[in-house]
Amino acid sequence: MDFGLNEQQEMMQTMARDFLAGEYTDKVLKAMVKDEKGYTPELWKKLASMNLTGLAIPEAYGGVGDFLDLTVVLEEMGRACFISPFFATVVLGATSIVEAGSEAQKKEYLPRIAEGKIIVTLALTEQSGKYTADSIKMKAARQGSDYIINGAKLFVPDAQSADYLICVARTSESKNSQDGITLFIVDIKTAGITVKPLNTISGDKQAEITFANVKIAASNVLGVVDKGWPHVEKIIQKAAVARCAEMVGLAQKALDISLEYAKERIAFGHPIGAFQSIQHRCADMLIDLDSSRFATYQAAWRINENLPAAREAAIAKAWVGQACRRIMASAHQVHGAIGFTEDHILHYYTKKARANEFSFGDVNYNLEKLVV
Amino acid sequence: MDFGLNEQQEMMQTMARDFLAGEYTDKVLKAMVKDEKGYTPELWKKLASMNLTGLAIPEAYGGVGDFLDLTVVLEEMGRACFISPFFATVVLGATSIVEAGSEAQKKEYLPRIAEGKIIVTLALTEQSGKYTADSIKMKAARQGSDYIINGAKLFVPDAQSADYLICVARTSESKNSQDGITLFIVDIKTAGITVKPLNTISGDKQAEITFANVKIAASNVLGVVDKGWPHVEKIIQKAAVARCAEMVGLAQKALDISLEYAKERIAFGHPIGAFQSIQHRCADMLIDLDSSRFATYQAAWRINENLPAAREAAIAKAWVGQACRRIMASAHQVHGAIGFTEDHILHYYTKKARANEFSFGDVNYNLEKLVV
Amino acid sequence: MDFKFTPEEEAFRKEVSDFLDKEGPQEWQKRKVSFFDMSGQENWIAIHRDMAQKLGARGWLSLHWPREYGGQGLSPFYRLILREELAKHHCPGYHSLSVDFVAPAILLKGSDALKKRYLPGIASGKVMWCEGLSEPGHGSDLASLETFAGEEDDCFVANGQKIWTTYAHFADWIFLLARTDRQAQPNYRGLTFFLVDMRTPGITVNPIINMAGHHDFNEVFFDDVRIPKENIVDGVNRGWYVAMALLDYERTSDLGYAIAGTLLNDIVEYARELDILDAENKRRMAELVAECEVARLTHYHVTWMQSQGKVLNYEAAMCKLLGFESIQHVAEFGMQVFKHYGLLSDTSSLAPLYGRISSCYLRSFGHSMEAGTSEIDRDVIAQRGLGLPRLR
Amino acid sequence: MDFKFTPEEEAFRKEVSDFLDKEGPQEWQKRKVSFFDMSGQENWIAIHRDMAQKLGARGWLSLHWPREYGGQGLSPFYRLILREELAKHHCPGYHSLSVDFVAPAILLKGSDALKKRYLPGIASGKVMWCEGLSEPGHGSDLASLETFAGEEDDCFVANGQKIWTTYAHFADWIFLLARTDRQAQPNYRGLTFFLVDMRTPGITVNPIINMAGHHDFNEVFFDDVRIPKENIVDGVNRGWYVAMALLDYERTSDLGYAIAGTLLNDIVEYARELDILDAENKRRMAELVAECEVARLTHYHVTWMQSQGKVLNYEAAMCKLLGFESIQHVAEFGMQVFKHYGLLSDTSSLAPLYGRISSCYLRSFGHSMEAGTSEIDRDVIAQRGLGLPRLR
Repeated sequence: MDFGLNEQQEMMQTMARDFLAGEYTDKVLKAMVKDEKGYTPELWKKLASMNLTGLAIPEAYGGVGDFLDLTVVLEEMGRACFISPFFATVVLGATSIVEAGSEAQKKEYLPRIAEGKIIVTLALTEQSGKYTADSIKMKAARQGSDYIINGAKLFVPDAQSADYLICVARTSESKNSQDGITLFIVDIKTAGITVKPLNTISGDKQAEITFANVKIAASNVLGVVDKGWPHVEKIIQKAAVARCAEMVGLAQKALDISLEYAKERIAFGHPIGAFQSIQHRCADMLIDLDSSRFATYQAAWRINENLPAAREAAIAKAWVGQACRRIMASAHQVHGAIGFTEDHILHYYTKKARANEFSFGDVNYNLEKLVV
Repeated sequence: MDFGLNEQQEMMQTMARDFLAGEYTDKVLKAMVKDEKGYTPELWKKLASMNLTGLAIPEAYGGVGDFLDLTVVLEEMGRACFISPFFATVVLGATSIVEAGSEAQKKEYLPRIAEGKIIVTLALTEQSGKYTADSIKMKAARQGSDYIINGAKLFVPDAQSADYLICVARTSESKNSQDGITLFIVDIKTAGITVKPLNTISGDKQAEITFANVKIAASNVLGVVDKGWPHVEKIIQKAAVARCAEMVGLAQKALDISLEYAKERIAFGHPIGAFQSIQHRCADMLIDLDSSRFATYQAAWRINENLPAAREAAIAKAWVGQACRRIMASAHQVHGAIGFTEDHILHYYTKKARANEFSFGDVNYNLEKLVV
Repeated sequence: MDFKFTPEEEAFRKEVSDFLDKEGPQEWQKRKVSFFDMSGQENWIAIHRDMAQKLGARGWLSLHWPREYGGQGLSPFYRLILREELAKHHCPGYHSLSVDFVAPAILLKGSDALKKRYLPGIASGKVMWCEGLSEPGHGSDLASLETFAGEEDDCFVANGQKIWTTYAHFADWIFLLARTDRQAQPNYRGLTFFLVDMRTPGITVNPIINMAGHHDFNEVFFDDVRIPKENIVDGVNRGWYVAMALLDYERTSDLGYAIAGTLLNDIVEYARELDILDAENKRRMAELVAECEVARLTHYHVTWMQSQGKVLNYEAAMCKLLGFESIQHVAEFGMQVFKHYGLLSDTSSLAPLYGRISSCYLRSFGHSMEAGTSEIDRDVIAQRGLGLPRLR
Repeated sequence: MDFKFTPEEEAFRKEVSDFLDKEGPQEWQKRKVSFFDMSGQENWIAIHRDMAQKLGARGWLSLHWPREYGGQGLSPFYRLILREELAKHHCPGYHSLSVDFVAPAILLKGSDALKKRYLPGIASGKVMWCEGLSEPGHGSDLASLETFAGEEDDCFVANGQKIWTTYAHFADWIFLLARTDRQAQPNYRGLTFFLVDMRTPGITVNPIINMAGHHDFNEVFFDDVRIPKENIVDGVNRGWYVAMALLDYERTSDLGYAIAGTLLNDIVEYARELDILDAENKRRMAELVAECEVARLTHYHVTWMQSQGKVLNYEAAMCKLLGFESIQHVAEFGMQVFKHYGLLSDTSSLAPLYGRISSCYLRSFGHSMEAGTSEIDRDVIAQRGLGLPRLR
């Protein structure tokens, strides 16, 4: 049993933290929330230069580190409330290709992701907004050596800036909704694809994507036709735990600034942090934070070790979702009116945490997995 | 809109309060919890002499007052954690006869209840412990001018001391489980009836009753054969609200003694009631208490006015159940270790409140009624 | 005991409901605008002012004032019925800062001259007020505020800054609490309430945007603002007593349960249309139905106390807590029901209920701070209501 | 990062499990007795003592002590594994008052003579201790305690009263905290720890029955009880520092999550057999699975810190809160699942799981008071862990 970070993890943590502290100031955060694409090519280049865009990609394809390194970096990104296509590209895009891609596909895409040359995302959810196989309605019909894709995807992260989509579509109908699902890698500039940005409260970039007779070569199938769902489940699991890591970082920052405020804000002649109601709130925040971190690390560790992680990932996502919700509510209560203003940074954290809570399975979805 | 008590209600309240304060000391309570029957004939006589056993029975049958008078008296009984067959007799027994009985039956039984001469209870729940029509499995088969009853009733309140049972049995099978249910009034000394006391943590007297070929004259049917369920529903509704009234009293006392303790117990040089965590706990107890009382009074008032009260009764039972659970937990937290001992009276209240929470529909049962 | 309205009250409810069906902003009814969220609507100030004057014209902003000051001498349940119907009809126009704060202050503590001069404007809905209380660094601990008004000839001259001043950007007048004696001990004995025209030279208003992206709050700066002495309410250094007398009015002004109940109905209705309520949602819905109901009863209880002339103790704080928490819980429920859709901002065409889900949710974070934090409310209940001792 | 046990640890777990399958009290396994509820069983003290000696004989009560005092120098995870298996096997014998409180005290602060004299008895499971800390009126505020031990020749003579003394009715020795200097300022500087034979003349024990009807607690009276000076731990007036050093041992001694998890499994297994779990029960069950898991991880984290020789700060308090609250929540869940049946006392033949539902539920009320109230735990986390200032 070891709850500590190793040297590499500590190095990645420090590097990410320092980089974000320097480059991703509150001012940049506020700008990125309003920005159409939510990132700048300059920043992306810097991320790549530090190899962050290659995280958890096998070395053979130009990557560095493993899923635990990625986890600690995502935690730091949470602490900075980092809005960018990093999650879409490195967690969703690269994971999909690593999971399902052929050797040729890995060679084609992964090095370019690691080098920061392309942005990739996952087009999974549709109208229901759910992460179940039966909610995949998008049709991909075989036509010669191509597939013709029709349908719409909703809540696709960072499609605004993506070069490629990993698209989850139905290639055949079957009683078992988990059969007949296929993954495609799709150039977003392919004719027939329309990307319509959605406005979210969190400043997360999301889009609605419609496919009208989009022709995709069969060579763009990732993995085996009709057998894509197990890959999707694996991607959802990793993405869920990655979201947890971000949430731990978001919550850590919320606690940090709450403590800072509680120590400096005076009421009735005392710092408000001296009042027991504030103290017990903060104590509960720390309990929720530590326990969230442990649950996240455990799930991430199991994923990293290629051990079965369904139970641990579900526990993490369910617990962190609820704990983070409590932490954010308490952070607002400690801050009082000032934390309620647009000027203060707290609400960016609250909103991002809320978006993460729903992303890749909400609390109920994960609790249901625990009913055995 | 009027939240006040009228003169009669105030009088009943004062009378019940004074009587219980004088007669039902902590010592008596402790004895009654351990007592086999949970009451003394002397006390019962005194109750009758104050007309309390006639509460909410129509004047024509020797009763006094209405359901609201009964409500305020039950609240006082809760405050005293009054263990007795009062609820069984006056709320369950008398209500059943008033609801479903013929003129002759009313004349036969109600005056005797009012005069304190008989103890009556309701034999409703069976093995499932539920308050639904489909859980009534006990069979009553017509045989000439009699019915032959077979089966078992569980958790029957105060059967240990009862003279008569209102027995809910199935007289015919039907697709709709609400059809085919009939109420009988049964002398508990009838051959074939066995009463086996159950030990409860709350000191509530309950029993398991088995009926082995018990022969009951058809003249003992209350109401119309096969059509008893609507009466039972009405009885459950009144009993649920009556349980709420008791819970309000239990909670009031729990708050009262918590405040007393918080003001007098010193820690770190201050009464513990000066600490904000204790203060906020007590504030929440008061919120739960007041809101519980309002919800109970509203439901009781609607019942008293013969207005539809299903929604209001369900809200009261669901809310008071949860609120009372919070209040009791807080009362224990305020009291610390002393409230955890058998010697202290607090646990009697906690246990009785818990028994009431489950009695005549628990929180889930009532919340489900509110899903429309 | 009686849990029904009188026939007259029911008739009044019907009158209000019919009137609002006809005269309320139709677009707002369609969009199911919520009271605390109305500032997100286009032209909302004009619509609010217009509706206020319609209500005023019918005498509905002064229902329970004494007749001698233009009121109708009705029980406070009439005000409650009006506000329940306004909530149900998604209707603005009840400027509670004027009607439930400044008006009672003037009625209770103002001179006859002040009553005659200022009450008609409020009753008509034409003159809108804001209240200048909190300052930077002085929120829960209001008595320590620093804005100073010094006596000069026939005036007091105010200098300082207020914050969280709701609706100051369009209010006509401000009800200003300022320090007039810096030596007074305890400090709350040196405060005075002034009625100040917002057009007075020296007043500057800066917007504060809230986390829902809406503009309710402001900073208000006072730079040598001259206030005639006749605009003092209840005498110099009597401000704290006025504030304390009014706090319970403020706590019971907004009907949290009614706003929550309306939002809950809207959420459930739309979710049923989409058939997306799962078992957990349904159970939570039932809990919220119960919660809104007890919040409603608690408000009725306070209103009954007011109608009987009983002095409130802790009841207003309790009433506010339950009401405002019920909004927070319902708003959270909306997020749980609509999930990804609920995260779309009110500018998105896919956002459910025209964006009410996200904007009510975001707005609801403010509910445990406004009109006193929830902590202060619980302190009040414990100390004033239950007689628990202060630590200090 | 590593979330698995070593092969050696796994082997130890298997050894323990096999041993307990064979040697644990069979009747208790059938009745699914819970650690905090064992005093409700017939002859439980004899069974507990017997099992303690079996554990002691295998060296399992001194797993992580230094080798020089008879320990095995193993990581604290061995102790944790042992207790997890004890919980899973419904097995008594781990007298934590001796093993996790008195033994560490003597190991950390005792003289060599005390170590040699008292540790073997604890390691063997033959000598059982109780701890004399709380007094009437001095619980959370322990430093104000009044039992006084005055110096007389070669002895200290103790007079006073302890309360809530768990298992004093059969303990062989008591670890007594008494005042030795009434003038000391602050008051905690006048306290001393004594090792006292319970057979010493002048000690009287009175039972306190808890609300579950069981006998765990006692009052202990000291009437001119003579204690030899060599039985002082860490010097006169050093008692508070010993207590503070040990409090975290006590907070992490009992594995709340393991007791909760076992109870949860028992409840779910039996409820499934009866097919009575409804949708709401199932959801709550899932929440409790998650809660027990994070409580487990938090305990593992503290154990890891201890294994690394890291100094605990707030972590033990957090660990205790999560663990004990998880028992309370699971016990409450048991009541919700079994309802009327859960209300039957453990003497009723119809009571589910031989009465474990009601008795664990009633016992669970104590969990937010023992080893410090939850309020104190949260104070500690806030002040020591987060550096928030004290009000006083």
